[in-house]
Amino acid sequence: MSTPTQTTPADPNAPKLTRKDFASDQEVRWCPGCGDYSILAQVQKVMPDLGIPREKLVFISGIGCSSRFPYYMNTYGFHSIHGRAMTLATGLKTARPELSVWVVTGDGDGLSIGGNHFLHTLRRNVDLNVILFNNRIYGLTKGQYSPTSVLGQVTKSSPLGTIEHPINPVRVAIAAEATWVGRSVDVDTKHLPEMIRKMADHKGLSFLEVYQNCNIFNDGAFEHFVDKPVRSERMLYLEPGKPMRFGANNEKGIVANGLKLAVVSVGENGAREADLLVYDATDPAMAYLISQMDYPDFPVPVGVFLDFQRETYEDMLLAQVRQAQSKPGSGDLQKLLRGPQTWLVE
Amino acid sequence: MSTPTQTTPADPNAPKLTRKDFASDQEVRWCPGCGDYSILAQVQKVMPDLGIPREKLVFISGIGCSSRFPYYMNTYGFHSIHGRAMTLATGLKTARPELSVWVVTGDGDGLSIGGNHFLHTLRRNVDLNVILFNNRIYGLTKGQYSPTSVLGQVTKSSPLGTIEHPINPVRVAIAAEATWVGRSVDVDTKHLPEMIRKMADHKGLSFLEVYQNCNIFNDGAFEHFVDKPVRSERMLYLEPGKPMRFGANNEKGIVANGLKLAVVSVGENGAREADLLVYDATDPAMAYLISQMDYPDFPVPVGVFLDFQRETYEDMLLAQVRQAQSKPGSGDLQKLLRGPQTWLVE
Amino acid sequence: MNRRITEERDAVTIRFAGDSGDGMQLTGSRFTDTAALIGNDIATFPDFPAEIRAPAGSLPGVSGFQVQFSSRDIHTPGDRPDVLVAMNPAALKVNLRDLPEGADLFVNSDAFAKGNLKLAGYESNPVEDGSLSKYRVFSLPMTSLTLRAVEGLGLGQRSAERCKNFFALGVMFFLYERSVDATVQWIDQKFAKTPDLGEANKRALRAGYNYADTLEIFNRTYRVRKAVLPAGEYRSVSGNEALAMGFIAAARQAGRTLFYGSYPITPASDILHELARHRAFDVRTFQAEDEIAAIGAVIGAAFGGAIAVTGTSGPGIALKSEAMGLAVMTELPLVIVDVQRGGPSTGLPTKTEQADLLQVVHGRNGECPLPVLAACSPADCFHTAIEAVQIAVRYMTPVVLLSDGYLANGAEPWRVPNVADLPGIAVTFATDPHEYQPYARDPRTLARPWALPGTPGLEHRIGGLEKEDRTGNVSYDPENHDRMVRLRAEKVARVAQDIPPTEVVGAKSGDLLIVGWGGTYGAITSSVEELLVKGYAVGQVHLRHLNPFPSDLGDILGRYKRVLVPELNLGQLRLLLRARYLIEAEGLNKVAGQPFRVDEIYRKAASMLSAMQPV
Amino acid sequence: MNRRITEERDAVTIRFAGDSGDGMQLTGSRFTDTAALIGNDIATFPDFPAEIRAPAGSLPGVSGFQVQFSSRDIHTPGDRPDVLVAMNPAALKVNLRDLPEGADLFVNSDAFAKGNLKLAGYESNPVEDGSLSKYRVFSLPMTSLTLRAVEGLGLGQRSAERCKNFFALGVMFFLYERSVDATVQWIDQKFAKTPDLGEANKRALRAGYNYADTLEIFNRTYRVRKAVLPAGEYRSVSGNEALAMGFIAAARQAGRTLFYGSYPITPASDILHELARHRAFDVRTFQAEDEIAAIGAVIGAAFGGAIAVTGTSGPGIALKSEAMGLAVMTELPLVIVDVQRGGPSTGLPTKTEQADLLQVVHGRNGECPLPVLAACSPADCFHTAIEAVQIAVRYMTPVVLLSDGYLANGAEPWRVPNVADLPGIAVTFATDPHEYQPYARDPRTLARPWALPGTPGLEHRIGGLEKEDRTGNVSYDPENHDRMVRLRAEKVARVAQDIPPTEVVGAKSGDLLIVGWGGTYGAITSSVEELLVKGYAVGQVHLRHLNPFPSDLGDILGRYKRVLVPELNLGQLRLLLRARYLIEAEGLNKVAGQPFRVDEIYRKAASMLSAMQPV
Ligand SMILES: Cc1ncc(C[n+]2csc(CCOP(=O)(O)OP(=O)(O)O)c2C)c(N)n1
Ligand SMILES: Cc1ncc(C[n+]2csc(CCOP(=O)(O)OP(=O)(O)O)c2C)c(N)n1
Ligand code: SF4
Ligand code: SF4
Ligand SMILES: [Mg+2]
Ligand SMILES: [Mg+2]
Repeated sequence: MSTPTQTTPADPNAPKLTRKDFASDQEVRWCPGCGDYSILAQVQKVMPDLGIPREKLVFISGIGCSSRFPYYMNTYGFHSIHGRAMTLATGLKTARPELSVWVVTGDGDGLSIGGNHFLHTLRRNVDLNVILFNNRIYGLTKGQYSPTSVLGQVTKSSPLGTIEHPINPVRVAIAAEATWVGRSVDVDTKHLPEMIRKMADHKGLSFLEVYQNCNIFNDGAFEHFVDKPVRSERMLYLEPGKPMRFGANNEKGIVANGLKLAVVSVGENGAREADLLVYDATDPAMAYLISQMDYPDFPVPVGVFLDFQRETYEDMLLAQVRQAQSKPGSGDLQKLLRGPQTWLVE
Repeated sequence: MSTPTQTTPADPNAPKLTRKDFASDQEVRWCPGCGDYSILAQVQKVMPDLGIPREKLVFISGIGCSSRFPYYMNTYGFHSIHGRAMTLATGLKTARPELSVWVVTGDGDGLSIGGNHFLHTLRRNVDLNVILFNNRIYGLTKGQYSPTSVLGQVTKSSPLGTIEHPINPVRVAIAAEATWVGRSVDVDTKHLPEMIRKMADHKGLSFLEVYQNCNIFNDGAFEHFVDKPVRSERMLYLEPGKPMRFGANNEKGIVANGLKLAVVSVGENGAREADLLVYDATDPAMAYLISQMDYPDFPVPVGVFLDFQRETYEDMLLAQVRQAQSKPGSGDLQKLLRGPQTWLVE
Repeated sequence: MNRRITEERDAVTIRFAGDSGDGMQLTGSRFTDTAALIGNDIATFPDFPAEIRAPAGSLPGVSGFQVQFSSRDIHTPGDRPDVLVAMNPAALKVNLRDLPEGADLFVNSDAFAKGNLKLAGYESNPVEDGSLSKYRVFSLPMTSLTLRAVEGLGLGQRSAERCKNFFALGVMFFLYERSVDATVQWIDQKFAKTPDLGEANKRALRAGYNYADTLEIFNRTYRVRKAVLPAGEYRSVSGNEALAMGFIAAARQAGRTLFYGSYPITPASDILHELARHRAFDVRTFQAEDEIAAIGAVIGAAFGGAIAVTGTSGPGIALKSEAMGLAVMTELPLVIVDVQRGGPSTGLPTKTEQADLLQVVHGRNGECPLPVLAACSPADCFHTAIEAVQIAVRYMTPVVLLSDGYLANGAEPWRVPNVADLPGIAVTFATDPHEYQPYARDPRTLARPWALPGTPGLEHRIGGLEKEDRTGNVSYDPENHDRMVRLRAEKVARVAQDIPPTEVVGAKSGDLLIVGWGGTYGAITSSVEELLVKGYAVGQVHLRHLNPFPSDLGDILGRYKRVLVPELNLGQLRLLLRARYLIEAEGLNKVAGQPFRVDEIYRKAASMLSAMQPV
Repeated sequence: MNRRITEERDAVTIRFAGDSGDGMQLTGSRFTDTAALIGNDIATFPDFPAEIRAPAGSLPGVSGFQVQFSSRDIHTPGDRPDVLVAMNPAALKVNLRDLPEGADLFVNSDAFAKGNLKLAGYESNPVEDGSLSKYRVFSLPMTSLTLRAVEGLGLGQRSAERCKNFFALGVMFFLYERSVDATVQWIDQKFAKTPDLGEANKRALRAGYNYADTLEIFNRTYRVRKAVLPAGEYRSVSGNEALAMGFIAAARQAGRTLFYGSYPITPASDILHELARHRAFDVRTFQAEDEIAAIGAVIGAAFGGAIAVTGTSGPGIALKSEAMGLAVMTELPLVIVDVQRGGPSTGLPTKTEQADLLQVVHGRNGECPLPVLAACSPADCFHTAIEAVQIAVRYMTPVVLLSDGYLANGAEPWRVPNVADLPGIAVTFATDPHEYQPYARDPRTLARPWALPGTPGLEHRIGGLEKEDRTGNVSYDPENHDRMVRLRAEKVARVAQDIPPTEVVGAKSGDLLIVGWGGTYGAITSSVEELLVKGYAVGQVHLRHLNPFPSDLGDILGRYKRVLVPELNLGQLRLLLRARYLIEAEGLNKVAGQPFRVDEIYRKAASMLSAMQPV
């Protein structure tokens, strides 16, 4: 929909950009084998298709390995301070709604020190695209546990295992009233770009959690369901409006009995295609329910958890501005300075 | 259950305290008619029944009208800084698990500036009792909107109406993996004390949202469903394991078709008692679904949203301490100072 | 009533005091506006409790409003009231200590009943037990007279009693020969939606006026003629109003959008409230979830090319300090307003103080310099706001603007500036991809170019890690770090280039120089005026620029035998002056949450001076 | 090989440099421990990039470890290496500038292939193009020799190559006449779970040793005899280890639980890691969601009677500053550790600096004083931690302890203290309801009583609003506020009572006094030793107490013609000294993220001195 705050499309006659055009001249400084490389590659691959001129793109991050991301994108970028990327993005988008503003953050940056800004930026529905690299560890500070580390995980700061119950980023995003919530995996080079495209198309804040492998401090955190051979059996790709199916030959599915979920094999003991739960991405309660699915009892759900419309923060703000400016005689500075009452001294 | 971190019970022979014993010598400085008075009265009423010696009770708050609460309780108290009450409470409870630690906060203190600590303290399940006074306004600073103010609300800082979608404290608490979540109303002098008793009994963090009227800056925010005449028709008291009923004569109820809820009148067009949704306070997905009920489509749910067990932060920490101390030769300071390797200089 | 004498006064100070619920702030403002309208010079000092409404009749619940109005140029709301209006015993108890002998004391006798007396800690009724013999006491049954006046309007008891402040106002209007008309008009507007309340207030107002007129006990009225002020159109303005207008004007002069990000906090919140009302000027206010989010958003908006401002008070500055460091490192233009209040910690939220100076100068990790300005009067806040924006965009730096609770809420007459005369604010943005380097520098200001997202070919990345000179790429090179640290310091030091010569009031050299900053301007100026009249060789310098200092300050300090630095802190400017100029600056320090009284400064200075050269 | 000469050296400095992935930190530590074990004095300086592993072969990826070992008492890791081991071209490029003429240079020739040379920005191979003629170059094919040595163990190429750092270590061991035994043992422990990797490393180590032995090019080996240190049992300790142990010891001495709340941040994180390993000492570590939560929890724990400590670095201090104000207002005992790093903002996270001094002294809203201590060497961190806790509980105040990245990661030999000799820490708690007042004060220290929740009859409330003297009730009374502000200041000033007389090294009066603080101790001390040898009248004072200053400091400063203050900032202690004592203190300031070299201080001082009295 074309709204005043719609990001301006590129001049159609301009030569289409390639993924190379989005690589900056800075050498990438992640550890060899880090999942961040793959995410960077996917983002650079998708950018040319968005049809947004490069100068209109801004990547804003906090602090962390993941937050080095903007340095490697040949767009405008801001590597801010730990946990605060969302706040800079909100200010920039509110001041310059025509820009396409992206936030890159980590499980520590976005959910530990940045948790409060995460909560409030999502509920305001500022039209930002937020990608959270979840490696369930603090990488840059060399391996302490994060709010998404699994209970009992042994790390530098938890030599006897963590005693903290983790939070689920998707669940928190749902409760924060987000209008678009998704999840993908660093190495899924087919699904990840698809998600990035979808979030870019969404008007309003879109939040994408990406499971990312930190091969130095938390290697293999996701391999038990992400690895190619088991992936189709242990991951389920959510598709709005479609029945929930998975499995090597898509033969399995999810059924719901009230609020109780179960895995069935279509065709086996009476389970019919029609019985499968059809995913409704406009219902937060459904999203919340599905977010509870986890391996080994269930396949790990990825894809689009939520996707619906709500007016954005900056649109409502600009509407107030236009409304006020439409009043005759509005915006008269001299009148403002004179105030409600003046008197003359001869 | 008696665990090492159970708060010590009072000496049975000690004379039972009365509500007066819990009133401090400081004169209460809230506006006449403020809902805070009623909450204070209920807390002071319940305290004697808890059987916890007064010196073992600590009330910790942030900043706000609501956060003046500790000054009026004749127990130990800490009126900290804005948004940080949860953090002080965590430190105190972890250092002194035998104390009964209460947090009193507001919608601004606890959910705006304090949102991040709220999220993490709940997920850690520190055994605290948290009461949030939700008046949907910043009282102490004279009437700006808060994260729970309704969209469009006109306040000092939103003369044209707010443009921020509010958050639902109960929903955020659920997503924060809280083990006990409840809601009540300042003027409900029957239900509120019941809730306070229940949260005190819960081992693990208990979070209670209390709708509170600020008669100066947001008067009547809840009257449309709280007022005596309409209350029974517009509020629903959740009771774990019981069918969801409400209405003047308890004649109405809630049924669920999949994830779709509906109000029915038992007996009318075929709706049977047995069809009513039985509330399960151990299922976060159910709690999340019910948290979406709101007036006018539905009655406003109050009562116990969640109530289940998970080991507390301080218990797990102390378990590690005991475990480490049980090792023979552990805790030898000289050994620690000598470290892995030493050499002698004659 | 021709029997009644009219007495000429050149300045009078009245303090209205009562319960938080008695509407004293409103009463005081109405009296102030009327005085202003007839051309008096005025200065006001509202003083209210941190609680919204402490319990009726209690000492903590007392709210006061002091106004000085005069026929000459004044700078303060007056040291001690000539007239105290006390609506209840608590108000009397709290304010009596400031009342000089022989002052006029008006009390609402209806309120001096047992309950209230006890609440205020009075054993017996002071109005009757003779303990007030030092004053001219006028005990009026304001409540009952008000109730009688509004009879028949069918108001409830409570709302009816609420009108008694207008009764008191009416009495004062009569005694000081002011007409009630302006207030009547004001009531008509204000209560348009509730006409019967308006009517009640008008009746109470007139009742008070007529009561004073007909009453025998008043054998005289007082006349305070209009002041001789520079010709022009005037309004009354508070510091927070002036700041808000200053930023709107600055954005207009710069031709940019104004972005104001803030989290409410006393006494800065009113800036947010005021700005939120002006969407018509494309003012984009953002009420953040906390102070950190507020400045974060402001940094983002500055990156985007807005005139970006955040406002708070001391505790909020503490929270913003990490992000202020980011703004220094990324060299983006923004203004951080600190409306100082009593500290440390939560301190005394509604009281005034000057104890954040060292925090804003030194309170960040690493070598992290930024310019610091301080406004010296409510009206001056307007010009300081504009200058802060000018410096920020010219030098590409965050700038701190210091105000305080006294300036924020106090009001004074302000000659309305002509928009055509406002200074222009030149903002230039980089556009040429060929010569663009994110950290290249302007030879004069050392400012780096401002390159806005959306500009083709200028795509670049900035952040909080140390930057390589010119390119702005991340650099851990030791020499580069040392160079950049000194470049950032030098850039801020160069702001002194644009500071006009320091104005010295009084003796240009001699025995004593009084150096002040911020909201103490009025009290210092008044005391210096008196000292000069007495013939002392005293000079006055009031600093608007606290970092960097004006380049001529060192010379000026050297021209006096002694230097006195009065501050509402334990000597923060004094510390900076001593460190910089190695001079034996002495302090007059008060940290009581209250402004200086003129006589406090006068006495201290006089004692230093007479020690040197008895006049 | 009797042909080979043995040369005596009294001190040697070796720098190991390579990729972040080359294990240089480990190689350096192994060499250090071995040197320590045979009784050398040692000092180390690890210097690594902010990235975990920058791309192999790149300049930003270079990681270095410098160690000085000697037969005499030394204080620094050495200005310039006598020996540089460069595992690849990037390491050579980055470190060559520090290498003095004639130094020994060992390069891994296998790594000097096209790709790596290009990554390091070399046109041609420096090892072959003669550009290294100023040095004694030993070009060894370390990789291939290592591969050959570990052949047959069935290791993958990558893991096999990984062993080359042990090869380099072996070579150094031979040349400096150290046995490989200690390292062999260490490998056996370390690789117990992966014996074949252990075996490979041992083979590489021995291969390097034997290669050096049999190789003709080395015509001499070097002997550095054991140092004459005070007798006792020694270990090597880093600053962060020493801090962790100091706090555990302090809690033990106080008989209380140690609560450590922190949010990870370089270079402070290791304190958390170390403490988390010691649950056996009832150490309760809390990894908070952010720095504010960390100090909040610590304040809560202090209220509960724990020995409460929080640790962070500069940006974290900025975030904690509001809560530090709460601790000052509530007068609770806690310690705030600031392990300083390069700033401003994110700055240079892994580099050292001293630029947080003014932040910790002044960086809070309102008048908000607290004691500030600084450790001066890795081992000194232990004693400073204990003293910080002593002051905190004795004066009931938050205390800041300053360390820095150089102290935190650097190591030195430490004579292990006897637990029986540790100072006792007396903590007393209020228990008597009759005489208890929350803000009553100890006549000597002005400390208020510490009353723990759980104590019957002492129920009381504290908070961030101004307190009434003695009762601690909320008070907005002006006089009370002024009194409390001065009481809090006086209490902190009185800490000086317990500061021992300042130790002056060298001339007790004369031409020049060098005043330092913190991690510059070693470099200043070494330079002063040289200056004294040269016969200059120079004195040295190294301040551990930065607020308040020792009471005898003013006198001492007065006894010298000039005062020099070397700091790794733009003159922060200098500013405080000038403001307090009005002396013309001069600065030697370097803000490069690197420690001082001895010769930098020596030259500056010598130039000042010879200007005065040519020796
Ligand atoms: C104010 C502040 N506190 C702490 C740090 C240290 N720090 C830098 S990154 C980081 C955590 C990063 O974790 P995450 O966001 O998950 O990023 P990752 O490195 O795992 O990609 C921390 C604690 C900091 N830079 N600033
Ligand atoms: C750091 C800081 N920021 C802002 C404030 C100002 N402040 C005090 S209370 C408050 C909001 C209180 O709202 P709420 O928590 O809902 O309490 P209520 O008064 O409504 O009970 C604010 C913004 C402060 N005291 N400290
Ligand atoms: S530490 Fe982990 S997250 Fe960071 S760059 Fe290396 S592999 Fe990636
Ligand atoms: S302002 Fe509102 S919340 Fe605060 S005390 Fe008054 S009525 Fe209660
Ligand atoms: Mg991470
Ligand atoms: Mg509220």
